[in-house]
Amino acid sequence: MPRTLTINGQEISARSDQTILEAAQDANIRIPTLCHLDGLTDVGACRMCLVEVTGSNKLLPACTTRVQEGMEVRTDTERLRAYRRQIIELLFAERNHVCAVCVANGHCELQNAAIAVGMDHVRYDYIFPRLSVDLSHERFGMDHNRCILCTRCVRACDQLEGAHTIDVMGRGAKSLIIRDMNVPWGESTTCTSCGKCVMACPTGALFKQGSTVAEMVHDAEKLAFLKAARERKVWNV
Amino acid sequence: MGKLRFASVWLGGCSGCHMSFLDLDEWLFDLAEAVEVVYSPVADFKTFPENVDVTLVEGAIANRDHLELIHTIRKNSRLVVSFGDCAVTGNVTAMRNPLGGADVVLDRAYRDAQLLRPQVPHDDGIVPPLIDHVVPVHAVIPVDLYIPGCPPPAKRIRAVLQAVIEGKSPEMIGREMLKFG
Amino acid sequence: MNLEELNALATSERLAQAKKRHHIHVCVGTACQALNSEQIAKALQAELKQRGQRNDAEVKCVGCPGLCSLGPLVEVESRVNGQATTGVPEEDRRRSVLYQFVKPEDAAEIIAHLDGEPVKRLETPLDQPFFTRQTKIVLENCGKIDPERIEDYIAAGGYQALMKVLTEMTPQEVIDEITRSGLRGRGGAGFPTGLKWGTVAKADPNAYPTNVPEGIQSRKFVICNGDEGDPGAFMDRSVMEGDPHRILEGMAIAAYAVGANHGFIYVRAEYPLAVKRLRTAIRQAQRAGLLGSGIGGTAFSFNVDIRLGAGAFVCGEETALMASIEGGRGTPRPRPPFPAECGLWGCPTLINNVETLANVPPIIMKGAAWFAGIGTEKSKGTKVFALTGQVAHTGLIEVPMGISLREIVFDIGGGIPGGRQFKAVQTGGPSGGCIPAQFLDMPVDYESLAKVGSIMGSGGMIVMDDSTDMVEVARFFMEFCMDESCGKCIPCRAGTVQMHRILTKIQEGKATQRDIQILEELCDMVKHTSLCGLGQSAPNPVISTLRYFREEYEKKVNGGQRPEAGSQKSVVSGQKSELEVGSRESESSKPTAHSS
Amino acid sequence: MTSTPTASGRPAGNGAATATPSDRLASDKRYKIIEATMRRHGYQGHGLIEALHSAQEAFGYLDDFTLRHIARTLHLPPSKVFGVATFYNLFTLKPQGAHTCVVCLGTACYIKGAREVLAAIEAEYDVKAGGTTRDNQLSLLTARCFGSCALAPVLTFDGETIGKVAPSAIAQQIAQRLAAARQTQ
Repeated sequence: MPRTLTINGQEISARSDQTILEAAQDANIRIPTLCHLDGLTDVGACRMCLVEVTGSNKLLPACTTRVQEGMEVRTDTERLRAYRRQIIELLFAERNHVCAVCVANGHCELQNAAIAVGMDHVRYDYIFPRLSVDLSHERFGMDHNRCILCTRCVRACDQLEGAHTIDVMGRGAKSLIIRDMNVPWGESTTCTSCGKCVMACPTGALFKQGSTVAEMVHDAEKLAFLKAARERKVWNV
Repeated sequence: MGKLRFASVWLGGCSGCHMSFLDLDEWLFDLAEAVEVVYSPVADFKTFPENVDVTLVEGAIANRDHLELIHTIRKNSRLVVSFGDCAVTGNVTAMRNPLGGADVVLDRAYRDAQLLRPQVPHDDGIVPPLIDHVVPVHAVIPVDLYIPGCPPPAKRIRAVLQAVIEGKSPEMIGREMLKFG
Repeated sequence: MNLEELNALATSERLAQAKKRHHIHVCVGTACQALNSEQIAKALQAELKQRGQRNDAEVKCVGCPGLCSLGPLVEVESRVNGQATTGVPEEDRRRSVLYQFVKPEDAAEIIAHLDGEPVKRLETPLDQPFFTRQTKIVLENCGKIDPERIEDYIAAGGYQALMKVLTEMTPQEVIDEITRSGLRGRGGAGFPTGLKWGTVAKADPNAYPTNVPEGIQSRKFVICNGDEGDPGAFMDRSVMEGDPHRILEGMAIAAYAVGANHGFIYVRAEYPLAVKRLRTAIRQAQRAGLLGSGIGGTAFSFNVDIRLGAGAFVCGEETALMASIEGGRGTPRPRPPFPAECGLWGCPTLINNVETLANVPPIIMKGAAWFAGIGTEKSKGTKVFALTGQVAHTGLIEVPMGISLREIVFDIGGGIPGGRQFKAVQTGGPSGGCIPAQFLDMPVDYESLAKVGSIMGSGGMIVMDDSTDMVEVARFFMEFCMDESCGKCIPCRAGTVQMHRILTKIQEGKATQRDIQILEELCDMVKHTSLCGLGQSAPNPVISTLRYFREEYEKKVNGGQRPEAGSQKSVVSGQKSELEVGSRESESSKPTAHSS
Repeated sequence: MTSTPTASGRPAGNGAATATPSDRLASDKRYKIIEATMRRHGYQGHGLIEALHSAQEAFGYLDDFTLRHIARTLHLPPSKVFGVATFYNLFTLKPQGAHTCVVCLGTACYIKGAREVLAAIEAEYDVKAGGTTRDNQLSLLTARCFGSCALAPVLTFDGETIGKVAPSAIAQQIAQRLAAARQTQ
């Protein structure tokens, strides 16, 4: 059954099983996201897609909230913009995101998000944690300095490849993406080297070996394609 | 209206931002019409002057000399501009921070990596003492404007300076003006 | 066991107890047990044996009677004139004496004085406000019954409520009764319990995809949240240790009402005694046919499992707790869907806190009207608090809702020791706030506490005197939240780190007014954008101390003196001290050159 | 890894390098305890945390071999088992010292000086919270709240609760217990 709702005053219709994010995408209304990736389940973790909904005293994540009849959604208020900028600044301060020497420079969702929220500097203290770069895999590398813990790689590995090689260890700011029992990537006995995690990564945290600055272009759309091809037999050739 | 008193300084950075500044090419002549350069690494001045209208600061705060100078700059400048990623974020200059402090860095650079005569230069005044953690300029003093980029493209520098000369605040919006790296 | 058998057991147990002239209750709650109270019980028993008085006196290990600061506690309840015959003696012919700071070597003296005057040097009055100002519903059995004997619980009227709902009431009638009572969740937010039960009862178990493990025959679940994680709170621990069957009975009634056949008690592993007693209680209840299949001779089946936490505060959050029961990392997920519709393994799930469930049997037995007659208009019944900190009497108290903070701190708690002044009381743990002296006469209920920027929380109440550094209190709680953040959402994971950093800078005298502004902006953002309750409430201690004790922040920011007590020296990072040196030097020395 | 004595003095989970995994599972009776826990949960994934509790209790810590064994038996990916084992504070992947001291840092203890108590122990034994002394005698840990607030500040030494401790006296209280333990050995 279709639902009618408004997003930023614009009246749109959506299927009842759609999320606010999906409905907005269909109507060409852009809601910023980081942990969302077409083809993977949503976890509502990055909080970039929080929207205001009339009648709710809480901000709701567009990626996991279903549309409702008569819903009034606002995606781009001053308050939301301020929160989003703070979230992006927190990410830049949390680990060592050095765009100038990053493989993903110019092709990075975090960098793009910083531009979108108008970040000209970071108000918080940079934490400068000491983090490692894992180059033990013959084809891929992982740079924890650039990781924003969106878990897109974890979900891609589990949901699309089915290997569940990747998970998160520790908690809080000490969380870390791991393979198997925190072994070097090249020593993982479950990794199929399929590269889906690399495709899923929004930043320069996962990359192809041999990529130098600004050379790593992710291929996230492939994952959405893969899911559509498997489940709905859709090949957009 | 008199000319703006203009300064630029080079702290913990690679001078790439100044190179990009020089990429302004013929617009530099227009700039010269509007400003008087009172201090800059590309000109020969010994001390940072007083009553400066606008100062571009390239580089992060990485040693004691930077620390001293940046306070003087703030005291003597109406407008302080963090010029390029090192000034704005610490950037490459700050990549030594996770190592854990000045001594570790000096060891890495002068002792561990050297085969012949591994030693930290110790003569007075040869190397200003490093501070343990490199920080962006705004961590030490209030900053009025930020020009990201490594280096900031000449067009971006021009847009900012143009606005400053005209007494407006520059519109720091969009990829052209804000992209880091 | 059916109702007749239950009644028969209750009667015979009461008769057996009536044969004893003296009941000696030794507290074996965690605090008293830590002070060797089990040795005291053994010494008393040995002493009885030696004197051949075994037949008219018994030593019973009981749960916490509340006044932990005077422990180990021993209470002697004696029949003064009555005969050791049949029948339950009248109350007014009983005498109770409470002994404080008891040691095993005091056993002989206590036993020797059973029939005569009490041992004066050990006695502490039972008519002091600490006891007389309390109203005990949840804790009525704590300190009275042996938590390891189901017979004791049954003799005190236990499992009667369960029998009543199973034989006389429909599930809807049970829900209506709970709704009418006005009971609200005691875990923190105060959500109306009846409404929650009703939602789970109505929820369709097939609405969401489910994956219930093999061997568990239930499509709805009841979870008792015993993951009492607030530092300074031990209400639920005391109930689980002191009256475990009460929780099982409450869970079974809830399960009957919502249509669940399986329940879990999620307990902190830090509470080994509670776990042990709950395990014993489950075993006993199963053997007695009060858990399992065909309870009380009816068709109703209900099983209970215990699941241990493993040291993660966030697991007190409902969705994180369920993730933990499922065997995973305790990370929360966005709501909706709410656990009532899509909870454990995708099934409709009722999650109630220990104290909430412990209120259920008395409401069923005495009626919703009785319960609703206690407390205030919107907050019914009583609340158990763990009263700790700079207060004379620390321990466990149960008071009617609406009592004033002043009565709690100064009457029941006996005021501030050491001649110091009251400064604030902290409620709600890391999610709560500090309430200053100006609100001492405020009634304690959900709405009033929220109005002054704190929350009821689970019941930790920490009294602070004028030596307490409030910025340090805020920093302490922020450190807690930072360490306990699961790391899933960015505002909580990275925001708590930055807030903690600023608070530390303030404590080190290295912060500016601008830092306070950034701190306040962060508080606002983290509160409104975090995924779960941990992050959403993490800024509360900062917000409330900024609201009532802002001058303490300002003083430190402006280079003023720090209060002498409570403040801690933190590790000074090289970075900051360098900057400070630099900024001082720059004023006096002239820059000579720039470097490259 | 080498064999390290646990609190009980028995050899830790890491057997001789030559032993095969099945040898080790068969020869070390403690795996039977873990096995029983897993069986009780039908060898299903939701028994993971309970299994980790059993393993931690049996061995004093969780080593790689045991984690892999649990992952295999419960049909779980190793990364998930490792993720869970490192999420919860009570699980540890490192062998603990012969004795364990846990200082409560709950609010009531905190405002009654638990920090100073902790600092005193850290200074006396040259060990940081979360670490073990160089001689492997003492592991120093912190806890969020024992719920024994009336005894604040409070700590436990090998499970024994010590309440109302003073920073000035605690080092000696621990030294006495360590000495007593040495004598009984």
